Amino acid sequence: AHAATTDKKIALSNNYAGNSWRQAMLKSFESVGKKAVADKVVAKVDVFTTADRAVPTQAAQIQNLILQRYNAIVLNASSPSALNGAVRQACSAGIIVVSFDSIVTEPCAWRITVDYNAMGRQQVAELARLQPKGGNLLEIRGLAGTSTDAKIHGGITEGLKNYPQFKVVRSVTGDWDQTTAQKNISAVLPSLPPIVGVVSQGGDGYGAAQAFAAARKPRPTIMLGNRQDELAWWQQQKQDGYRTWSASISPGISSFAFWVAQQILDGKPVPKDITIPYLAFTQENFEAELKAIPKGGVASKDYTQAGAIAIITKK
Amino acid sequence: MASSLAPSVASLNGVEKYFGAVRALAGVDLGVARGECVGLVGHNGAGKSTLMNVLAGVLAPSEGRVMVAGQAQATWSTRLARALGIRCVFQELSLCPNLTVAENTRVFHTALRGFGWRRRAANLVQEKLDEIFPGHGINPSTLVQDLSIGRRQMAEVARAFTVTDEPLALVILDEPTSSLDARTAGQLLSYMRRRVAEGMSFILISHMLGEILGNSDRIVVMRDGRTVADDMAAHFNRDRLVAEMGGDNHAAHDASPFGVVRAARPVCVRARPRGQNGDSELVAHKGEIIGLAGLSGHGQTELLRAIFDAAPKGGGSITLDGPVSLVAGDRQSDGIFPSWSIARNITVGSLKALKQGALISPAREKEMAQRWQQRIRIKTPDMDNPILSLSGGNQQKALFARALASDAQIILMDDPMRGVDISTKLEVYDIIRQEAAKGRTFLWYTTETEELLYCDHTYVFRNGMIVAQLARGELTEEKVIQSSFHEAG
Amino acid sequence: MTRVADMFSERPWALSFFGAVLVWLASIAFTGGMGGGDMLTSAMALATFMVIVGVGQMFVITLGPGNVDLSLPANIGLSSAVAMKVMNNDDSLVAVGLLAAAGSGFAIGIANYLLIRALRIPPIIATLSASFIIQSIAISYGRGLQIKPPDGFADFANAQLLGLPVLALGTILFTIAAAILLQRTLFGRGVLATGQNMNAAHLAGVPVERIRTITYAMCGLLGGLNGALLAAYFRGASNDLGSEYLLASIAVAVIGGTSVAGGKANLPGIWGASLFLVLLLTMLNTFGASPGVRMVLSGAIIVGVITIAGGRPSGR
Amino acid sequence: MEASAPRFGVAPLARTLLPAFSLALVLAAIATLNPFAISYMGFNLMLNLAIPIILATMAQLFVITGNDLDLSIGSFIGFVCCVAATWLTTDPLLGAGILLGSIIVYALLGALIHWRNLPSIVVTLGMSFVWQGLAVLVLPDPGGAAPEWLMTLMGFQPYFIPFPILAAIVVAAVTHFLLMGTSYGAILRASGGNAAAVARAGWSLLRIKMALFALAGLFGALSGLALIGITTSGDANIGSGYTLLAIAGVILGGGEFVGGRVSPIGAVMGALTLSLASSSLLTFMQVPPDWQVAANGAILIIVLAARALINRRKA
Ligand SMILES: Nc1ncnc2c1ncn2[C@@H]1O[C@H](COP(=O)(O)OP(=O)(O)OP(=O)(O)O)[C@@H](O)[C@H]1O
Ligand SMILES: Nc1ncnc2c1ncn2[C@@H]1O[C@H](COP(=O)(O)OP(=O)(O)OP(=O)(O)O)[C@@H](O)[C@H]1O
Ligand SMILES: [Mg+2]
Ligand SMILES: [Mg+2]
Repeated sequence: AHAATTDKKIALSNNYAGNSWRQAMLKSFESVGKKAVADKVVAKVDVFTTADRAVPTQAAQIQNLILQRYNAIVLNASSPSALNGAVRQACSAGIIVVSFDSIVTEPCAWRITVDYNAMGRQQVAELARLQPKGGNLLEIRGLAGTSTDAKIHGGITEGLKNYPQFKVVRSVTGDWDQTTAQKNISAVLPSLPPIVGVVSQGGDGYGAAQAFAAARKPRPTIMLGNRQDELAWWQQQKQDGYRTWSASISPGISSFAFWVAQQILDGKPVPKDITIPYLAFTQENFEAELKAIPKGGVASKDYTQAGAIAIITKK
Repeated sequence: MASSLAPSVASLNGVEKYFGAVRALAGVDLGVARGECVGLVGHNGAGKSTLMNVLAGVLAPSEGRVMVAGQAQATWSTRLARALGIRCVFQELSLCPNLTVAENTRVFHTALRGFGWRRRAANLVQEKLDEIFPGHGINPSTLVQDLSIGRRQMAEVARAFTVTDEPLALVILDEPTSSLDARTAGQLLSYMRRRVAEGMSFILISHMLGEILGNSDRIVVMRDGRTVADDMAAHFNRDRLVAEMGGDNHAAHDASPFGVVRAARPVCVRARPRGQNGDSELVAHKGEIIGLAGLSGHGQTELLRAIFDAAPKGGGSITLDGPVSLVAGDRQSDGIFPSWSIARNITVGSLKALKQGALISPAREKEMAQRWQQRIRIKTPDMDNPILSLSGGNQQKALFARALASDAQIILMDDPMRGVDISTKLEVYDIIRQEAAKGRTFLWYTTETEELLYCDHTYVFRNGMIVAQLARGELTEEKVIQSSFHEAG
Repeated sequence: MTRVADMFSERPWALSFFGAVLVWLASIAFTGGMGGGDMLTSAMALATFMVIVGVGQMFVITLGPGNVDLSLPANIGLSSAVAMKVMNNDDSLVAVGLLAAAGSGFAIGIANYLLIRALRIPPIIATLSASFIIQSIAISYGRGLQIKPPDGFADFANAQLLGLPVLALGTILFTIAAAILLQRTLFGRGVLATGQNMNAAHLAGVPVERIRTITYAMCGLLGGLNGALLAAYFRGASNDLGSEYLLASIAVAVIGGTSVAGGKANLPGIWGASLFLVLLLTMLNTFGASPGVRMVLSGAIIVGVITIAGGRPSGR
Repeated sequence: MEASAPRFGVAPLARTLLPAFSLALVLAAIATLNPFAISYMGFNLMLNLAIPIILATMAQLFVITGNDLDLSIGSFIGFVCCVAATWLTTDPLLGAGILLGSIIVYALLGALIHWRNLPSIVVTLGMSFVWQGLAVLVLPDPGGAAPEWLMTLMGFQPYFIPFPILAAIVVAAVTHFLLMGTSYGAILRASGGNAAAVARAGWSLLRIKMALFALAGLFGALSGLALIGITTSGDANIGSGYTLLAIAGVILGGGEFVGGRVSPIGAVMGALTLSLASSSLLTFMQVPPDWQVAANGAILIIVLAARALINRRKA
């Protein structure tokens, strides 16, 4: 089965490497890719990251990857739509494009993502379980103008329709970044009524907790992501009975995308849209996971070829 | 040529001008007749440039009015002035350094547009340059920033005489010769006389009284924002001019020798120009005043800069001992700090000496500024005023004060008397002599041959090399000119 | 209105304080007076970090047209990781960690200067290129991990005295020292002279290149320290910790009255401008405006404030 | 006859040749690494995203000519993209009207800066938020589609000479003619060299500043249109990287921040150099992922340092 891809070259096009999630994502792709080369599954696996986060830079990168004659480009996109031109050029040059995490809307590309909408709905449901009486909520949004932010926010909004006891009194931008979240929450906290819960998009929960502590406001139920600092904070708070829930997309999705590309090159039928489960932890199981995450890192899960094929064919 | 007979080209009536609390002009009347050259003199800060700026429409007068061809002008602007034939070569350079000479000519003429404008502009200015400064060596397609200061001045003067669709009746020349050497200055002045003979009018401002006496029909003297004398040129001589300007009438050329044997003092500067053939070198003994002569741009400035950069220990072909300071000639680009006060512009050269503990003492700074204001007579109500509020000559005095106030033992002067009035010059000469007597050494590049008479020893430069050296007794203008031109094209 | 304008042209820094008060009043008007004091406290804390880098950037900008340090964000990111790694969650190592952060910032400043001087690269491109290299170093050094500060250090960074952040009080003293450095020392005068006219400064005996070296090194050092303090305040180092300070450091300097043409600097203005920018964010967050509206309003307010009271009519 | 003449003889030549040298250096490096890239198709792929950069650089060039700096050009380009991806497609007349209006806004900004004697850097900093905000309001979620004619234009494949190179030559020729060829261009440059002298000669500095900013707006709009024509779909964050690139392009092309010293042809080559160096060269060099960002910086430094060496030898 490997014969069809042993001479193939696969590239990862990425636009940012500066946080723990992206680092884990790159590491997952690289380690799986390296092993695949060693096993002679594919000929070459390369990773490319642009120097700035600008969209045109990544578009240019894709065009240059076309010139480098890769057979497949695995893509974590800086924009869902603005890379479409470059992606189309790649497709028409006969290159397989597989986008994941931040996906592209161009139909010729494959799209791998988690069900963010469900993640948002589930978050609200969990919060309702922990705070049955309801009350005021603060929402932390992700990077403005991205599809991920729009989907999670949509899920949260839908979820809230089922629980009228909650009211979002303010929403701030957190950019999935603890510093930004802390800064913006600090700015609005003085003017807010008491808050019972924080709905978020992950990565920003620790910053939210710090902002509440700094403003000397009571600690609300903060929905967390799967960063080590978030889970470690949870563990600390747990001692006085604090309960919450955490969810996020696993950085290992890059290794899944790699296998998808390999399968397509191998001539296997692969659906254009694939949804993989998001990674969630509960009061019961988060501590086991916490031990496995490096300090300052993020929870992750690499995919094997077999594991990936199982998910692909299940659809 | 009497002004009462010829019709007046332009006149100013009762013009007053205030800058904040400073009254720069205190009610001035001035008229210029057709075919007349009016010489305008006055001490630094007397108000000459301000008056000309009013006449050219750059500054609006606080009081009074401008009349052109007998008509009072209700609104007055540069554009209107130009349309009525009045042009001005300003004291501070008005060319755009990033443009070529030809393009600068275009800036001067709104009418120079359309196909082929560049060629027409180049021809216009080239023609005038050839006419005024034969042998000028300026290519109209050179960027102004690549020209020496003297050539920039030549280009600007020539530009002022180019004509397209506007008449040319009166040209104001505000210290046009201050950056020119004697030869080119002579070319300009004789051109001016030719045009006067054709019926054009001029106002000529200069601190070189010889130029004024020799080339004007009528002379107006200003002092402290007023005209104090207005008479036929023939009725003036040097002493009367100086007296009217309010200077103490020093006996000029009192260049008494020290009577010191040169070799008796230690050598403190030894410098060889970079391109020097043979073994000539510039040698200065402690306490000497050394002149650097020759046509402008022949390596004098370069040698002074090289000496400055080699300080304090020397290096390369230069040996020297002791700290060095420099008085720049091109004050706009090498001298002043435009957003600082006069005081700060002076003290920047001696900040170490003004420290009290780790910090600069404002009291000492003020004291130093005031001491030099008095010593060198800087005309300002307050040394904390911005340096740009000073007249051109007074800015130059501040640069002198900066160098002299420092602890430098060797003072380099790069044609430093540009725009300094006669009585101040005489004072500065005195100060230089006093300081030399105290043991300071001066290296003085000058384009005014008269000033060489103050020097103990003079080196003449040509093509970046020393071609002659003259001791005080041997120096004559002829010898200097002869060596400057010898074998040169 | 002209009276107001006059006041500002004499004291350019007053303008930014005026703006800060204006947006603060607008926010408490919106909340009906609720939380006004807390707002100021948290604004002071956030403004502190802008002031620290703003001062460094101000000195650099004052060196004259084209001088700017674009490597501050990367510098902050790297230095925060250096500080946190050296401190290793141990309160006894805080001083060493601060020193290490300052050292890394200082080295970055010197590297910037070497690119500018030895290779003759324009500062804007030199510091931009340097920032790319620093980012890579930070990535391979910190691996994007969020490294936590020692508790004592973090608590110190968040401590308050009489409702005022301790860091802000320290930074006020620091700005006073910087003002003295600018106006009353050879170095400061050298910076101002160089910025107005490099040629003239050289000929007036100012050691131009030494001044530029020190200035870039100092800006780098302040960036490094800021990285350590930010990591303590936000309880975690990260590569992106400094990303907002690229524009912010330039903005607080120029809004505060520092001239991009060089040779004119203003220290009180940096505080005013920092408070103005932070309170502006507070106000827009308080209004609960959408991101788009928030950006349009903040931009329009910056332009509006500088137009009303900023310049002076040109003309003769 | 004067001794100073030869000292300056070489400088003007060096000034014009240096940008060309940098460009040649980068092209030579690319040709060595990937000979396949030096082809019709290669230039198309490597350089089509350089077109908007070139146009943005020209916009910045006009502003720098008048001793100002435009920190908003990147977000303005983003705004134009968003307008082009929405109204210009759905309602061309309205879209064109908005673009025209925004160019007028640019001219008015120039007037404001002149009238109140404001530091352009602060005004444009403020405007960068305004344009960015408007872009988000116009296109809250990435998407939209570029007008058909724009995509056709940017995909144009002329005979023999690759379109991006043709476009670069045309832009260079047009701006060179505007600034260096026309008689009013001389006045525009003069205003950067010595504004007082220009005013004394009877020119309106207000009109000059308005003209410079209007030209900046015009070229900024063209840059946005070119960009959206290539990416085919919009994103509010698309232009953010262009502000610094444009400044760097002008400087790399031999321009200076003050004094009205700019070179349109040099700046076009500067922009080409920058976009090739920071994308194609980088991709072809196959640097380990951690050091790719650093490699981008190092390339810039090497290109500029080589320039400086030549400069020193000649001077
Ligand atoms: N922009 C200004 N602001 C304040 N004061 C000024 C300004 N321009 C000129 N002055 C003052 O007006 C007075 C007259 O200056 P002006 O330049 O006319 O003198 P001047 O006769 O041309 O002197 P010089 O021979 O030195 O050129 C001076 O006292 C000067 O300080
Ligand atoms: N001859 C000169 N003419 C004009 N500018 C010069 C000249 N020589 C040097 N400069 C300028 O001044 C700068 C050198 O300044 P300077 O020699 O004062 O440095 P410095 O700080 O004294 O050096 P160091 O610290 O090594 O003593 C150069 O960047 C250059 O731009
Ligand atoms: Mg004068
Ligand atoms: Mg030195």
